[in-house]
Amino acid sequence: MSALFTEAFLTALILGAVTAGIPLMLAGLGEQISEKAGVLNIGIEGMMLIGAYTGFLVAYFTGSIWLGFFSGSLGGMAVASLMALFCVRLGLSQIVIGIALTLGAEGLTALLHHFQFSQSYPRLEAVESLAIPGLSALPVIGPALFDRPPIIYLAIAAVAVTAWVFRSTNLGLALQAAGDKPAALDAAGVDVIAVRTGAVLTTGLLAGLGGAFMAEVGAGIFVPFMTNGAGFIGIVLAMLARGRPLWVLLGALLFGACLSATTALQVAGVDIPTDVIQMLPFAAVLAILVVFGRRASLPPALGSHYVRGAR
Amino acid sequence: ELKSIAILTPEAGTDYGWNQQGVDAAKAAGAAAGIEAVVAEDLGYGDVRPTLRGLAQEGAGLLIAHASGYNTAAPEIGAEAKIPVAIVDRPDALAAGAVADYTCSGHEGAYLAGRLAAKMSRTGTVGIVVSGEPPSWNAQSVAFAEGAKAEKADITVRYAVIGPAAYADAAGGKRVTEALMAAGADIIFGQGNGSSFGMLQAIETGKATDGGKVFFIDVIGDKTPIDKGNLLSSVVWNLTPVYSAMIEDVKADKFGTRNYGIQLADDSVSLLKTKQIPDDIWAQIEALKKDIVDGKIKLTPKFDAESVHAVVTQLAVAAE
Amino acid sequence: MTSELARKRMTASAPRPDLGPLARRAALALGPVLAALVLGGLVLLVLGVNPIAYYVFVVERGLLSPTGIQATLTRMAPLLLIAASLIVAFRAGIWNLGGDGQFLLGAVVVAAAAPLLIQHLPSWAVLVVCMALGALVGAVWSVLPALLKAYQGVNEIITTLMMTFLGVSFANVLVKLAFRDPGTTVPQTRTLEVADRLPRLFETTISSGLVIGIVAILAVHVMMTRTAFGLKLRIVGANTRAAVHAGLSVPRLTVAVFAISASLAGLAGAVEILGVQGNVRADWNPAYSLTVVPLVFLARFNGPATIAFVFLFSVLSIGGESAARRMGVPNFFTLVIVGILLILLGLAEYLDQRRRAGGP
Amino acid sequence: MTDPAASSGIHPSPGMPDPLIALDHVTKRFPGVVANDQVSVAIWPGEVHVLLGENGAGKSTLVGMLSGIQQPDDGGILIEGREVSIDTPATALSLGIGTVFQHAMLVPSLTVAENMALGGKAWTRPDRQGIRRDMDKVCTDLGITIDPHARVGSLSLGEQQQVEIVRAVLRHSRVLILDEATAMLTPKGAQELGALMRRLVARGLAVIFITHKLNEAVEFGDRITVLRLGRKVGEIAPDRLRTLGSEAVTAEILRLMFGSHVVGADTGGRRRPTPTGETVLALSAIDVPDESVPVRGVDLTIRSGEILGVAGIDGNGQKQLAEAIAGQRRLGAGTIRLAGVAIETLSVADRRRLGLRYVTDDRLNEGTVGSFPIALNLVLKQVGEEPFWFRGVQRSAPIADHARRLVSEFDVRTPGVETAIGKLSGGNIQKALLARELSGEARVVIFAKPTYGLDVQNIRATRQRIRDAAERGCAVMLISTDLEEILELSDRIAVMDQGRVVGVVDNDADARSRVGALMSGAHR
Ligand SMILES: Nc1ncnc2c1ncn2[C@@H]1O[C@H](COP(=O)(O)OP(=O)(O)OP(=O)(O)O)[C@@H](O)[C@H]1O
Ligand SMILES: Nc1ncnc2c1ncn2[C@@H]1O[C@H](COP(=O)(O)OP(=O)(O)OP(=O)(O)O)[C@@H](O)[C@H]1O
Ligand SMILES: [Mg+2]
Ligand SMILES: [Mg+2]
Repeated sequence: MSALFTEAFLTALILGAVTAGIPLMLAGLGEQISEKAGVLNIGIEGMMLIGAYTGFLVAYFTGSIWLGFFSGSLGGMAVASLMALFCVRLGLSQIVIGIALTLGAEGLTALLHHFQFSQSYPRLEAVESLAIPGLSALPVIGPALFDRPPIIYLAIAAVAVTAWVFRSTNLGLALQAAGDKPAALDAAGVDVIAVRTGAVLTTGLLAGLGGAFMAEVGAGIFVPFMTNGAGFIGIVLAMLARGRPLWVLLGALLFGACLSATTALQVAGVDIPTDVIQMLPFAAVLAILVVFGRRASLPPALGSHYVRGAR
Repeated sequence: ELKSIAILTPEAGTDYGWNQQGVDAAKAAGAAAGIEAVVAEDLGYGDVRPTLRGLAQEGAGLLIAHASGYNTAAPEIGAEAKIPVAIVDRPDALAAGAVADYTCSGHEGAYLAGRLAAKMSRTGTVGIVVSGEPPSWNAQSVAFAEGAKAEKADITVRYAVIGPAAYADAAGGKRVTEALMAAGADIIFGQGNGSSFGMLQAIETGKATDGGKVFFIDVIGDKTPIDKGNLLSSVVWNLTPVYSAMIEDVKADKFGTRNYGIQLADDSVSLLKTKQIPDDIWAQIEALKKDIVDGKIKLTPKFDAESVHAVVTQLAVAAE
Repeated sequence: MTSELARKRMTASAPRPDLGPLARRAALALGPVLAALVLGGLVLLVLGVNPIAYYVFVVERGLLSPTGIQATLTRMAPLLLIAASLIVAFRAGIWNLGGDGQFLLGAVVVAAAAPLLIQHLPSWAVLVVCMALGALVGAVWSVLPALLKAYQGVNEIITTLMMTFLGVSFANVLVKLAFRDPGTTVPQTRTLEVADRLPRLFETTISSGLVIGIVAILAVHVMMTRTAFGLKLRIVGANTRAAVHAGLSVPRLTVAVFAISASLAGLAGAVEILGVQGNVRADWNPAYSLTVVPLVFLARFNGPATIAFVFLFSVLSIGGESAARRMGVPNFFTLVIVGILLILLGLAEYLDQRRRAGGP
Repeated sequence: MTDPAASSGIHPSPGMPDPLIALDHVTKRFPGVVANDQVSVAIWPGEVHVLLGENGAGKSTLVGMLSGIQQPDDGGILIEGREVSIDTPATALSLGIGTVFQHAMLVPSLTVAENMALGGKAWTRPDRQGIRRDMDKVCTDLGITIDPHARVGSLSLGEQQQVEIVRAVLRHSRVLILDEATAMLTPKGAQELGALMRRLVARGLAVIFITHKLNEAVEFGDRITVLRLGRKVGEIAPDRLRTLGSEAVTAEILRLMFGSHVVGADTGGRRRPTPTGETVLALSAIDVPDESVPVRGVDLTIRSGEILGVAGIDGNGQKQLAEAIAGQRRLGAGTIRLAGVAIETLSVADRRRLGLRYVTDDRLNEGTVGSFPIALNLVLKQVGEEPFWFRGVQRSAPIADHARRLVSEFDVRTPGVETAIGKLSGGNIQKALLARELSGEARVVIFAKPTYGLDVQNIRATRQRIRDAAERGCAVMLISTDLEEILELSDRIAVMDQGRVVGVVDNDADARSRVGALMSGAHR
């Protein structure tokens, strides 16, 4: 065995992949819920950033990581509520508002950070992990996967819950109807606006949590623009997954794995230009699309505003 | 007559790094010369021509374009507005009365940092984490690795770049640093604006493979005010002498006849002494510094990424 | 009786008396701008900054001062070309979000080629060849999404976003490994001399890229609204099944849309290099596309209206930069203002639509 | 306006109980149109209340206000004498008003059972078993067979309508609104639906039934209200309906619907001598691949001047065949010759250029671009051609002139030629579609359900246009689920069943029974 690929190093790589993948997964999962209900949520990057900022802020001042996650989710939801108001209720363009929210959130968090933290750059303490008895004793994957901050287990549970809601509840049917044929949902006596509002708020919650995770667990610090396009990758993941939550999880982990592979190659001193290595995850996705490229099955009503009785 | 100078920086002057050193130095040099120093920060890496023209119009007598990304635009606008400009990373652009370069390479300091790291590493592995591969960082990465190997020939030097345009990727900084720590590094030489705070967090909350503390060696600025006990040292760049010299040259109508640089010799590059460094080791470092200043140790900066990849430890070597 | 009844029916709810169209448009544009300034002013007050002084600086620098307005107009050139690129695509119902990748690669290749060509060709020929080259490269970077969309139905939002992520890295690879200027340690391409770049307009610093941008956007506007080809694209965009039914070759039109849209984005990259930058550095990515997207939406894909929005945005970004510096506010504040402004412009349009629909 | 019935109030006589639902002088305006103008209608339990009126008369709008889709601008709605506000479809459902809308209101990507479950408690599991049981019961009651686990998107429009009826019944509605529910049904299906309505009202429900087929109105209705240009112009009460004979009622209705001038006499019945022109369209051994209904081995020829009817129950491959001839689908095998020229490899546009016309039955999703003005929709298949375009540049004047001419010629009711076509009523969109396809030089015209959703007068006009086309020498293929229509117009009749042509018969005296037998699968 080489001196490099020790158990500790492999563990760190897997751990890194998971830690990088979780925010992408939360964003993708959130986006998927919105899209299922017919709302193209381009503002997800902004929701993540606000979530990262509020999550960090609260975790830092209260010392409670959980309060941080809670307020990060609330922060994401606050941005999402603007999206719900402007796009779902009033029917303003989802693209305009989405991008506006992202730009505004970028500016606002950078501004606040500048006045609050740019002298001190506070950093959080290490996040406590929760060992799952038995599993955590496994070599390599034990410490990498089963001795992690409990929020990770919760995030993964969110995938299962979403899958369950989609597949086996009336709410799942309603979400799908809202994206496929909102008029039919309305005629069945379900308030389309309410369903979509709920979906968008849930997206905000998940994206905000993803941002908070990134700041609290991923980095232990907030810096401006730290989401760095994660929201957009979330959008891609959601669309690739075609409505299946589990695929979002797999896609996010694959993405994280690509990042870890990049690091591993570099640490191993493989002499490929760094920029070439960094094209890896994107090239992989494109290759998948070229090989398996089938008709994308986006909800027919995606992006369009629903007005009852309009022609 | 020279009434004011202006400095343009890509990011905020509060980063305990490149931007802050530039801004602080411009203010200090201006104050020393009794002239105003205008600061335009956070300009990003896009088109700074409007800002350059604006500052020229406002009467700046010297434009300091404090980013290698500005070194095409600044001479152009300087020529247009007939104002001297100072740029980085283009020594060949020297033009009398118009352009002078202050390519900063902290490679001498980084070499010392490498020696220091090798002396203090318990695990025999040190790591370099960068958020990108600009020339000045490459030069320091190479020098750090050379220094470490000069100190201990069999030391392992691990290297990783965080990601695409990752200057703000704090989470990536933490992730990659943790990977290097897991690969055995107990001293991390980190270069990377916003992301360096992620590296620092990883070091503060993690452990080396031997269970002990991991140390961080920073570059350019001095993070002592925000240290939690893991800051081992920093390759500090002091630009005040550089800017002061420029101001003098402008006043004396000699600007553009020479370039400027930073070096150990005049303390514009220095290695930060923290209380983590034992006195005896520090004394050895001081001696090495003298050797460099005296020319007994010869160092040439290498600015390209390939040189970095060539000096860091390859897997094949490690597997032996 | 019938006709009387019919007449009554058709006219009973005649729209309310309208303001003059000019007055309405002015109110529509100015109202949100003022409101955004007030909201932004509140933020400034919270930050302890005098909003009036801030805005005076913005207007003075972005609009009134000669060098300021020149900078504003120069900044518009690439934005207008990108806007033209987006208008073609969006009107045809194709969400080309890959503008940044197409722009960047067009820019990189042009930056590599121009300094070499200038040694063999007269300056005007270099400019022409390079603009064509930039357009071509942009188009090439859209081939994959175009074919996947046209013949496999793969959603273009995913593919174009991916191509942009990929393109940003690839542009770096090109700059650092293939096109690198050996004369400097900085990873950047060779530089096209100022004298060889696109001529400036009259005695100013305004790049003639502005003219190219305006011509492009007006041409696109006329093409989309007045020509048969434009109508075909709009039919595809509005209802693909109807397009098939009407005998249009949807795949071929889809490819054509990608080609036009992406080559305009590539051309934007070329114009930015030939007109302003002169070279490309590694890690350079102005990401113009993302900010232009909402602007063309607000303009409802209308060319002249887009010009107005792009102008407004340029004034804000040029003026904001300067005001931020002088008032000691971080430059990020401009982002906040732009965000608020976009929302309010959207809101104003909504209110106007409701008013015109005669709603409550 | 002088008809005494028109002013009949909500309380016909002081002693009687309140009606189940009453619309009291409701007015509904849309931009440029008053869709309902002071309309008062009372709906009584135990009655089938038929709403009649030409296309755009405001029938759908009126019931939309009962379903919670539209809000009245003026006037009120009373349920059992109490004023209510039906602000959402949910309110309507909770008040016991169930609606089968004119345009299907089912989610295509969900199964039948899932569509039925829509609206259940959010966090609970859709009770698929329970729904299935209830559905079975209602279906047996109604004599309908539906697979609860079929995806709605894979059902024909007719089947979808049945699903909606079952759903409305399942919900224990007190009032059932059927907006043109028979439009997609075969005559037999319509009869069954009629019987079903009778059974429902016998249970004490009220049914509001909108149709364009006067025979159905007379046969199934207890009370008839006629709308015209948004106003109620007459009501025929049950006793009067019974006492007048069906002839007299029809005459009365026509007078109310279209004013005093007499509607053009029906030219129907068997027509001209059998055409002997040469073969214009020849299909041989056509296969059309399709996931649900592949078409196999179709051989058909149509002569110049001939009308070939294609009969069959909805969803038996008629649409696939039509699309394949028009060039919108790839052929699996076979040849198509137009006047001797093989066209199976040509594009849609090239086939059109050779004189092939296809009037689609999907006017909303395929035939038109809803957001475009009528004028452009009328030249949708001629984009780039002169005189509307000159060297690729659009010329507004000829386009507008052309549109105005067709609008008046085909009697399209619209505020103007610049109105977005999607805003018109279904019947008027169809007229625009016909106008587009029948103008210019045609040699072969394929009509798919050409009179679907049209009112009596328009049906007549349309059928006359189909005849005229044949008269001018076109070869006409008429695909219809309305057997009466086929029998009225065709020279020969082909019957499709499960993707095959199972027989071609001459339209002679016993055509009806032979076609009927073929359609119901007697050949199998
Ligand atoms: N949502 C709407 N927006 C604008 N106009 C509308 C809307 N709904 C209906 N209209 C208009 O109101 C009038 C009445 O339409 P409605 O659909 O009620 O007619 P209808 O009697 O059901 O006709 P058809 O028999 O063709 O279905 C038409 O002129 C139509 O164009
Ligand atoms: N209200 C409506 N007015 C006009 N057309 C409609 C309406 N509702 C649906 N349609 C269209 O009428 C067409 C006929 O539907 P139907 O389900 O019967 O198709 P089909 O002829 O059986 O073919 P397939 O089997 O491919 O679905 C559909 O394409 C549908 O979109
Ligand atoms: Mg109707
Ligand atoms: Mg069917």
